[in-house]
Amino acid sequence: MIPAFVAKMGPVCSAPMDHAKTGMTLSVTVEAAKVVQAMEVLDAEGYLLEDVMASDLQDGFEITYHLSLLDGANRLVVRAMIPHDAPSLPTISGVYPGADWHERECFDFYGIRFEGHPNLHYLLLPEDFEGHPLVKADKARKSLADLMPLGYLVDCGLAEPEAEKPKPAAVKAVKTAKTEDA
Amino acid sequence: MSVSALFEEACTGLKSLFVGLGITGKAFCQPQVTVIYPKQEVDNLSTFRGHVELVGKEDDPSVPRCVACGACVKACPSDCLTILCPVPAKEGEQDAPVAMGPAPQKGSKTPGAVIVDFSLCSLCGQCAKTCPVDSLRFSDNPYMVALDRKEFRIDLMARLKRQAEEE
Amino acid sequence: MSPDLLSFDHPLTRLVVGLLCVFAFVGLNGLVLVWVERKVAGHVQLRPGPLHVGPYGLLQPIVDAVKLVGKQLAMPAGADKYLYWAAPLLAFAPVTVCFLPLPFDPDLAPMRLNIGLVLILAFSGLGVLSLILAGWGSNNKWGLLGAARAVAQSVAYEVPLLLAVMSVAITAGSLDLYEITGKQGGWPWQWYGVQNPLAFFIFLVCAVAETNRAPFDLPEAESELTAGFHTEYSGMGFGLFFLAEYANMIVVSGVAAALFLGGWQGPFLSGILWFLVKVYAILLLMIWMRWTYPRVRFDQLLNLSWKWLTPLAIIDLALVVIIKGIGG
Amino acid sequence: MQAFDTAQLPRDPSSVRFEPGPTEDKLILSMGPQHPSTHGVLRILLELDGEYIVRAEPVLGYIHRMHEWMAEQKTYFQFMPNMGRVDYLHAMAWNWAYAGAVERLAGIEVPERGEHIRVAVTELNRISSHLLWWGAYLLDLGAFTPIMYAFDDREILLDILQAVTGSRLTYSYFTFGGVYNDVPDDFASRCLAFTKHLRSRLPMYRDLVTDNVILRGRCEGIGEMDVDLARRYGATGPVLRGSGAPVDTRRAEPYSVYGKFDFRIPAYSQGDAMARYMVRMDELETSCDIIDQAVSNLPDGPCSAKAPKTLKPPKGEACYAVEGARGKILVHVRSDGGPKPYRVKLRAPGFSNLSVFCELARGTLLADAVSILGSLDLVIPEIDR
Repeated sequence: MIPAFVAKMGPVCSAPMDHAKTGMTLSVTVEAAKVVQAMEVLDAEGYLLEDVMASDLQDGFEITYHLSLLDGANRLVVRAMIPHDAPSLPTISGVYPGADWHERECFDFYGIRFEGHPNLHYLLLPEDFEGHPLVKADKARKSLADLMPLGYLVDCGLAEPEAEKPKPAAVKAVKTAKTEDA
Repeated sequence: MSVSALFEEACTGLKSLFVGLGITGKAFCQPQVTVIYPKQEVDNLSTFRGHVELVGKEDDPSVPRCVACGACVKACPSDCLTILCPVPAKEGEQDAPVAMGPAPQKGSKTPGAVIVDFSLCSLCGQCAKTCPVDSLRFSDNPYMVALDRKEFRIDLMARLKRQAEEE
Repeated sequence: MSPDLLSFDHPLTRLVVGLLCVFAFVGLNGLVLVWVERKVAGHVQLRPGPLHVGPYGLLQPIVDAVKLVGKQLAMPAGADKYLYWAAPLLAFAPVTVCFLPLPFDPDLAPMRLNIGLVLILAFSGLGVLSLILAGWGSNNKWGLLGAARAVAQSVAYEVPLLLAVMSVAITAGSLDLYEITGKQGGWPWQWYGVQNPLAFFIFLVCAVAETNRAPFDLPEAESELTAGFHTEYSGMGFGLFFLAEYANMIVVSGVAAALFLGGWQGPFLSGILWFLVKVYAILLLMIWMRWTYPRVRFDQLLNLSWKWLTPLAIIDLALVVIIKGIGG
Repeated sequence: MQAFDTAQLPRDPSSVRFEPGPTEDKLILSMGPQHPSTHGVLRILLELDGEYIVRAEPVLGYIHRMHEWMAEQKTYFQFMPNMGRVDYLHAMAWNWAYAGAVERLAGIEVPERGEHIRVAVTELNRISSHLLWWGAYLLDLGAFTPIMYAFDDREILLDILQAVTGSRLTYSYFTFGGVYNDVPDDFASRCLAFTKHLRSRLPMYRDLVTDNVILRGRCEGIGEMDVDLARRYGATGPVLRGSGAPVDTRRAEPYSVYGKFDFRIPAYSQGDAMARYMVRMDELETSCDIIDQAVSNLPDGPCSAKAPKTLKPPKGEACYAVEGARGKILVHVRSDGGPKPYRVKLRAPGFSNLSVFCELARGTLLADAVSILGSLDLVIPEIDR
């Protein structure tokens, strides 16, 4: 089900997804510091980088990399979560040069800093623009548990299979446990 | 590359140039396809979709089917529709002049005014799609010319009355 | 004023009258050509072309000219004032001189010069100077690139052009256009263009390149250099470049008609009518080509000249010399 | 030449960043945002050595409209008309990508007839996009006439689309669950007549342009890119297929009813501008084939499934990839269960395709850069979004 190379990516968790329902086949969550390693594995496997997407959640900014092989329905997403107060993670533009602009776009919209990026300036916004338009107000932010279906949360160890609605406290506990592991 | 191959390539190249001249030359002699506007008109105007307009009732085409529910106003992505209804009078203010307020208003089932601001409209048709009584449709009026953007605020009730009179 | 000057035979009088006539001729033909170009372009593209001003849009060029004259003359900041304004004048002035030795008719050659051909080639070479000045003087990077292209193109294409012309001059044994025309007959097989088609072909290609017409309009290639050397010109500044381009076209077509198509001579009748018919046939060909082909790239343009046209022209010249040597 | 104090000019932040390189005698040229061959407001900063390009850097954002922000402010239905404005040349594909993503989220099934109509109008729209590209590319290369012939054919097609959708360019024809309205009765016959007409015109296109020696000189060997480069830059669509990989979303992850149809995916291995050109010309025929199959047995039934008037998809996320005229369009929608999307990400193929340009343009002539830029088939509103 989950291909062997995923283990090499250093995943925090990986969840298979239903292509017919979500358009994705596999979701791999990695630690922010290890995205370059994960991308090197995927580059060697021949994946094409489709785009880099960020979303603003309660838990932090979630960076989602969409990748797919050239042929077949095999979209793989790599996720990494970074905190709001220190929004930075290493750039993958060394592995995928096409990520350069996508990362600049994330910087435009969310103010996420990609360490080591060769040219991290506003790409789409004017140079003198202040703020980052897609950053949500605290109230509007939703946690991962509010956004993802239960199946995914269970796969990722963010919720108990029985629990109808995971308690926010439980999510927190899992999260801290995660960082301790690192 | 041998000299003969070079010349062969040059010859095919030259030939392609002459073929090209032939095609444009042929086009030169063909009739033109331009429709010279004020003198001629294109023939597919009937399928044109312009701004939305009201649909009249079957028994009285000058009265819109609209029930002033305000669903279209809510559905519109660009806030270009305005529906005004008489505001129900408050207790003790029965004699005051009737104020108009945005639909829906309690107790009023007919609109006082339906205005579309065509300068904002993107012709997506969400309003017509959500209308519970099918009171909105696209008009087929391609000639929208005005010197002032205010003229694109179209009073649809007046338009419906005019259309009913013309028929 | 000496009485000599008033007589029509005095060279100076002939020059002045000739120049006046040439100005009128260039102006009129320029207008007609603008109309023809637009109509041809229109019909090739399945549209009617100018239509509304005058019958068949005939007055359109005049309206355009009025518009151009009425426009403000703008000069970019940092441009060299003198060079900037000298350029359009310099583009137009030498072309008019080129008309002087052209034999329109046995009785109508503004100036008969025994080295008329040399005069035309010399003055048409001046035209490129104006492009350089325009490009350099307007302090614009696009203009500069256009100017640089214009120089290289002009140098490259003058060589095969001269060689092609020389082969005709050697055949005729003269540099006088009047005489060269006279040596040809009225029927096509008596024309040098038919007797020596290679030289005619080379001349035509070089003529298109020398007048900066598509597909060789590199100095003004608008999809690359916006408008090349005349990017910054407005109003009549642009208008003069425009007129000069058409005047240049008429000159090269006139020379081609005189050298290769027997000039004023034609079957059944001869005279200025035949000359104009031939000139316009060549002009139409140039217009037709413009609306058919994409633009070549700059290095390909130079390759064509140095690798194809120049060697071919040398071979052609050698053949002409040999045949001439054998024959007479 | 008079000395001119450039310090007086207003500072341009983009070119301030674009510092002159280490070597001297280089010219920094700002191509655009108003330039005949950038097709809209794209600006490219070039460092030139003579006419050779040392470096190129596109400057984007001149028509950035923040569609992704707008998506978060509007309901699912209300965002639909925006999609036609993202890429105005292939509006149907963008309509489809968004509608598809939301349908996946909400679990809405599209009836068979709706799918067939979607396929037909999207392919018609693809042809119109390719025809416009063809004309505009030749305009870039200095040929003025082909665009008129292309528009002559495109006009017939736009009439068909107008009869169906009511508009000629920025369609918002798709709804969640199908299409906005059913097609007129003569739709199938008009489509078949059009494909027949277009096939009869293609030889003329080939003779006038494709075989032309000047065009071949301008395109062959220009901007060569291999599959690996395309993959690492995320280039898709005709650009990737021009590098030799016969990859098409319609075949790779078949959406809708594309799996039912029989069509060829053109691919050329040279990887140059000519290969990309040939791919698009062949795709005209591919699209004709698909249209023929889609309309010749148009199923009966409703054209649209009943979707709730206020759509509230369950929480979750869904991607939907569609093969647009320029490449793979990917729309990723996240829902929190409310009436408005929590996050919508639009993946524009032109964005990735243009980012290869810096790599391809290096060391070429200015005229080649124009040729490469045209061969990437850019639509700037899509790149800027």
